[in-house]
Amino acid sequence: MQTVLSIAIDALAYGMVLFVISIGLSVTMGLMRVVNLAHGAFAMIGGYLASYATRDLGLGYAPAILIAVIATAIIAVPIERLLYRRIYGAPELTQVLMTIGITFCVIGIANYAFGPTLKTIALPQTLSGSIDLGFRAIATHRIFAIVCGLVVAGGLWFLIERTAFGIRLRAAVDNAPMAAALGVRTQLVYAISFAVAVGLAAFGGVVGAELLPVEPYYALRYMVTFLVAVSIGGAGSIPGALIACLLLGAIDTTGRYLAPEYGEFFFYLAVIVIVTLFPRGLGGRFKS
Amino acid sequence: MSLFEVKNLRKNFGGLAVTNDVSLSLAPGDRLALIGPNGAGKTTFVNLVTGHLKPDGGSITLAGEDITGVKAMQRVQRGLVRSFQVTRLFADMTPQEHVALAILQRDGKSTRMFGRHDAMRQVVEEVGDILNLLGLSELAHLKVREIAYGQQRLLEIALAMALRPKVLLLDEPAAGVPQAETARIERALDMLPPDLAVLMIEHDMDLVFRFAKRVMVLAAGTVIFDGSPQDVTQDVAVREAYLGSYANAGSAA
Amino acid sequence: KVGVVGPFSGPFALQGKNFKAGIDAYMAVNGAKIGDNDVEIIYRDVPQADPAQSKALAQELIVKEGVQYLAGFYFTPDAMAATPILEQGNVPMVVMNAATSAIVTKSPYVVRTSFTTWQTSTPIAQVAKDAGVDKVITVVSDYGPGVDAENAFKAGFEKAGGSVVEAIRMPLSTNDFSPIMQRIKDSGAGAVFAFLPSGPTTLGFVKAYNQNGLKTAGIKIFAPGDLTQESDLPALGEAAAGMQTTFHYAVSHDSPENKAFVEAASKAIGNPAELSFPAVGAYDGMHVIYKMIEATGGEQDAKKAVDAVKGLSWVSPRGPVSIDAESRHITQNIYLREVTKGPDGNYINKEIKTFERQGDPGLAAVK
Amino acid sequence: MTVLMNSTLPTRRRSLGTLIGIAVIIAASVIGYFLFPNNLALLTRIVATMLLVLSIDLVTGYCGVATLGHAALFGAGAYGAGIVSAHFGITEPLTMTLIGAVAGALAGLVSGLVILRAHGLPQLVLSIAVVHLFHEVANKASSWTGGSDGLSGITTDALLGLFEFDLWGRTAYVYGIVLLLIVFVLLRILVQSPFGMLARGVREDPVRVAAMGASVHSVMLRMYVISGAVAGIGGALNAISTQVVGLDSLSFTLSAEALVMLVLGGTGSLYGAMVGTVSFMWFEDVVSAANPFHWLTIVGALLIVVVLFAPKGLYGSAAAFLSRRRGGGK
Amino acid sequence: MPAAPLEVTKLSAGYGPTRVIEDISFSVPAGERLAVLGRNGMGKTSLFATIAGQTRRYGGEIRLGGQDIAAQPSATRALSGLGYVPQTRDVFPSLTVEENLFVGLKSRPKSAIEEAYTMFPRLKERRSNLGSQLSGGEQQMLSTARTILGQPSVLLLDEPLEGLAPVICEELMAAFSLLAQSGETTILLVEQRIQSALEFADWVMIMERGRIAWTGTPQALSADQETVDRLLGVGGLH
Ligand SMILES: Nc1ncnc2c1ncn2[C@@H]1O[C@H](COP(=O)(O)OP(=O)(O)OP(=O)(O)O)[C@@H](O)[C@H]1O
Ligand SMILES: Nc1ncnc2c1ncn2[C@@H]1O[C@H](COP(=O)(O)OP(=O)(O)OP(=O)(O)O)[C@@H](O)[C@H]1O
Ligand SMILES: [Mg+2]
Ligand SMILES: [Mg+2]
Repeated sequence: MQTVLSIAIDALAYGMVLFVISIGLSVTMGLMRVVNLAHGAFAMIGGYLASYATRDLGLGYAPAILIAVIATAIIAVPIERLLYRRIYGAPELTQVLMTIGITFCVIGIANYAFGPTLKTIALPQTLSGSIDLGFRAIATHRIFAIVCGLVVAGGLWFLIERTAFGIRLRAAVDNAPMAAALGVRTQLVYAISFAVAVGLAAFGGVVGAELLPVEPYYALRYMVTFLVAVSIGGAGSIPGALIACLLLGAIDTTGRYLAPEYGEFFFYLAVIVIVTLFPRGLGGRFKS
Repeated sequence: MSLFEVKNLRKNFGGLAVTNDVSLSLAPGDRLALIGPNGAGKTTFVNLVTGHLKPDGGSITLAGEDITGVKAMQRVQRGLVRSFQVTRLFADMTPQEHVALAILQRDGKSTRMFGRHDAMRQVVEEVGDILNLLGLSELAHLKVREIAYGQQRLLEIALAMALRPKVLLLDEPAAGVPQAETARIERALDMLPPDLAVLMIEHDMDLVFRFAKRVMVLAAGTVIFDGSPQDVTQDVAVREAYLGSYANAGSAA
Repeated sequence: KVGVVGPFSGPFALQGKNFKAGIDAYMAVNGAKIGDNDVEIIYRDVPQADPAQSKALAQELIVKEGVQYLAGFYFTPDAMAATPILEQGNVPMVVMNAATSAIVTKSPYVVRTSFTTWQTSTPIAQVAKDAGVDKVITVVSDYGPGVDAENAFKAGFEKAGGSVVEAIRMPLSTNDFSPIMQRIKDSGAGAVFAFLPSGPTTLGFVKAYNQNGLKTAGIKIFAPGDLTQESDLPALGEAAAGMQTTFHYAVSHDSPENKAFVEAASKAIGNPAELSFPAVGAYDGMHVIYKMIEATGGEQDAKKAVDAVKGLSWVSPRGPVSIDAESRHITQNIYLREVTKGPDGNYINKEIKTFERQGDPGLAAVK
Repeated sequence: MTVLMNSTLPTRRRSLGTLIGIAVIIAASVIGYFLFPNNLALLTRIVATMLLVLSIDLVTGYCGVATLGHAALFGAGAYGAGIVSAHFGITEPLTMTLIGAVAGALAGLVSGLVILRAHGLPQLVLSIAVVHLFHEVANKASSWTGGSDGLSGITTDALLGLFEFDLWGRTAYVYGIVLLLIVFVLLRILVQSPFGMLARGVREDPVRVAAMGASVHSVMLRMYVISGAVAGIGGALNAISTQVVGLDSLSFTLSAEALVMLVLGGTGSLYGAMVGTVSFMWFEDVVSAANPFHWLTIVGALLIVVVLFAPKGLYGSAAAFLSRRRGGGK
Repeated sequence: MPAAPLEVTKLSAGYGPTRVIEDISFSVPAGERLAVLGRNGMGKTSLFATIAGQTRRYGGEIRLGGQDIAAQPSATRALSGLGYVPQTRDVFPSLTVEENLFVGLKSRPKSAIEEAYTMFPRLKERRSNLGSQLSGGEQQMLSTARTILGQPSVLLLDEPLEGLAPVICEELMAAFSLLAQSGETTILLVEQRIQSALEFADWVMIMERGRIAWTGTPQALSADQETVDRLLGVGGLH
């Protein structure tokens, strides 16, 4: 019983971290229809910035997060203008090529700038310890991640489903020329959404750093995980992504507990089953 | 005996009864026009019959056999062919390739892994004839994305014809084709083999009345009229549900 | 002419960098001339374990660049892949890292100056036993070296009279170790033996070990030195403090040879914090190659060269070592180290116990 | 009959195209042989990879199936050929190649059955899952595959009993080129056949294809099996020429790289696939030899530049440009 | 906004290398109605698309209420009062009917959506359907209503009656006439049903291979059977 409970806790925590890191990708992929393999790269940039802020500038955790998110979003603006704007609505594979290229470059630069070794982000006392739940201990930071996940999910859902901006964005994605013909400034809409998505990536990179430590190959290492999480959730659907991440978290964790040596099997078999059951993803938008 | 029989077909979309207990039967050579207000359920009816949608109830029989459970493509192979209301074509392929593909498919040669369609004489000739018939010959080698919408409509019909169906379902074949040029479509329809049964959905009443020997009116998923073109213009319900003042003009024509 | 194959780009670039540092260091110390032969190094890059590419490059090095010695090889499969062409090319191969015992058996022209997982994992079993633990659970990454480590420890520990209550193999891609820790707790073992390749996952593992309260529960962790590779220590920080690992080399090793080496190597690698064990493997590898060149006088004669170094023994930065005449693998001291704060405040592996002149028990196992 | 006239024209031009293609391949390989006589091993690897990329093009370029798991088919071929040689002593190269092709085709069938159950992004994920499963199986079955240490001990007889697979890899290279030529010709015939046209139709609009009475699924599945055979041949060639097979030949990384090569060259054309492979691997080789420590950045930059200035891929864009020139000329 | 005049001078445009609009000049006074006729593929849609800023323009001016908008991006033109209902409807498939209409509102208050519902009660019934789930005709209604909600001063209608039931057609044409007479919009209409077009329009313009082949009043055209046969095909009127 105890074991079951503690597995559940681990699952929840892992799933939430997964969610925080992947959700930004769900926005670019589902709403902007860009297969953005560089998502991990942006998350990594966020991580590095935060690490730099805490370790070298000696700043606190909260300001570090802020800096990471804002700075990464700012870095993304020119990239969007110069590169991404050229691949909106392009064939998926072209987008893959471009974004992989970007990823490679970022990796190379990170390698050059920060060296190949691991970088960590200093946690404040309040988060670094672990809480005793009576039957087991859990890292305080995990709790923090869970909260972040919930907040992000809520906020994003509201932005996309309930605000004028959200509707215009979805319209622009469905049919950019028509949206423009109705007076939607598509380029602006895109730029903002992209910045948001990248900001989320950076945020995820920082919050998730405890689990996925920052190093140059971060950008590629976890790409598959993000992809799987997003598309199982159904690209563009916030609730979908949330459910998917929790589900994957549960599968992964249980698998690793019950039969670690077959963890991979478990995971990918589950993925196949889920996708075949929900070919559009758990909460995928209707695409005509 | 009837070539094609639909009994008590039903379909709901979340509470909305789009097809409500619709029955109809076609004999070889029939020319039936299915008309009705927008959203009455005409296209849905076609989708159900062709197997693009799964009915909630009812049965469909073609040439004696029940095809209610049969896959869409197999229905086509058995001679039940449809055209699309909004053109569905291969944007990067030429009309010539389109028609050739249809013909090869019809003759069961479409999965041949050798030889080339444009080297098979009789295929090329038939393609040529069909495109001529619909006046698409000059466009034979343009990509579909580069030809105007109205011309794409004609291609839709060309494909349907190339498949040599037993029963042909045309969903608004003339939509987007200039009135002046519906003449060409009519000619195409006239050239269809006489023993072929045709069901046509159309909002262009001139075409309907020149084409149809029988008219069926669908409103809110229910058949409200089934009879001759002459009578339909006299039917009060149909008048205000659908025809409006056209009824007079129509009867005049 | 020496051809060096290693991961100079990609996720393992750091290890390749260490190869280069070790080689440069040796040549800086001993010059690039033996008698009247210049030593020239040609590097080839195999980013990830990719035997096909490794073989192709080795071939290219031999036939195109006309190298007389092959060296480097971080990954076992890459080394294995190159062995078949040694005979044909009449070229000796000096393995500077790849740590699976079997490699040396693949060709008589293979000499290894690094270590084997068996070699480094066996002594820790004794340590565990001495620490008063008799029930251990082993947790290893599910690939060649991991399995080696598991077997080595099991063999050693059971010989010492302990018992392995459970053996867990986890996928290399694991990044959340909480469930594993749960398993360890539930297994009721008094300690855990762990093997993970150095890199990002070690951090996650050690953190999970602390945060899930195993440390507080007093469950000790024993591992070969891969887990606390110097280049990871800054990141691991105090999370790893007090952890005991056995390995063939610690940068902090206290000897004049090592001082010289570290100084030269640090200069070569740029950032001293990145220096770790592959460098010393390469350093000694170069020593062997130099000896070979001396013996053959620059002639291309693999057999003569290899014979020349059989039984060769010298004092390496890691301590006294010798090439076992029969297995052509390096015999060396294995050290028990503990992670502690060094004089300059950085964490280091501090040697606290030495196991003299260890051979490779793994060979016996594969035979 | 006008139609007949102007439709035979492209026919001739296309069969001419095939001949040109063959000529170009032969010329290129001869040049390669004399330009890099000591680098044949690399060239052979390029040829093997080319086969993999071609096979991806069959499903991606011609059927519109997005896959990041095609290495599964390649690896199946490699291990197939390798295992029969290492464990069953079947060392006759042609036989090994054949077995590789069969193994690849089977793998193609299996992964096809899985991957074709979804579309778009989820499909991509299915393909990823498939390749990881293959990878895990190979890793677990180490007694057969050598696990992460790689499958060594593969031996091959002389080709046709005449040509030894030597250290210089001449035999392997020539053998590879011959295989490539055969595959190329067969594929040319395939993609121009009615089936090829049907496949293109499937890529453009499956619903329409179904409305013509053709089975979309079976078309794709057949294509997958064929592409499996091609990839398998590539894998076998790799196993034969290098005499080792590593888990990397079943890896996601290889799948992704191969896909990148395809897109780089341009999807939907055999030439694109080949051009992409050569340029990518050649570039990689040069740059990584020149500066192993920073080549990744450079490659990345290259990819970006290509997307910006040759969005249809190197070959695709060149072809488009030429045809536009011709169109303008008319 | 009140109706504005539209002047087009020496406009030419096309797709890539192929020119489909050749040096077209015409002008429509504020609040008047121009019908654009022509056979298939003669460039009607292309002309509208170019005015709306959706195709590549090679040269020429487009003046909306006096100021040249030819260089502006599509969105700016829309915001300065140009409304475009494309032939292909282009409803947003993954947005609900209500959301589709919302996009058309530009900056108007949400309550204005009711106008659309009074125009097409059918849409109100299906308000929460996704665009992709609408019937052909419903999509047509949605597309038209969506644009009209933006209160354009110049309205381009590309075959707005296609696929609509006769009754609806009549109502719709009536509604258009009303819009124009109320002086709120200038209307350009492409229509295949020549009769209804002629009844509706003040002016008629016939296109032939991307050029203007004939302009005049409906009456003049009705009188000139020869032109009709030549440019619109035999049996164009009956
Ligand atoms: N997938 C769906 N989900 C919900 N409602 C749907 C769906 N598809 C169609 N409908 C509704 O069913 C009704 C009938 O649609 P259908 O396309 O059959 O009408 P129709 O008779 O073809 O009209 P039109 O003449 O305009 O084409 C419409 O009101 C439409 O909104
Ligand atoms: N995307 C495109 N690319 C290339 N050429 C095109 C494209 N769209 C249209 N054309 C060409 O431009 C010409 C005009 O097309 P357009 O659609 O404007 O004619 P139209 O008068 O609207 O015809 P319809 O009455 O069928 O709508 C046609 O000959 C067509 O082939
Ligand atoms: Mg309809
Ligand atoms: Mg048009």
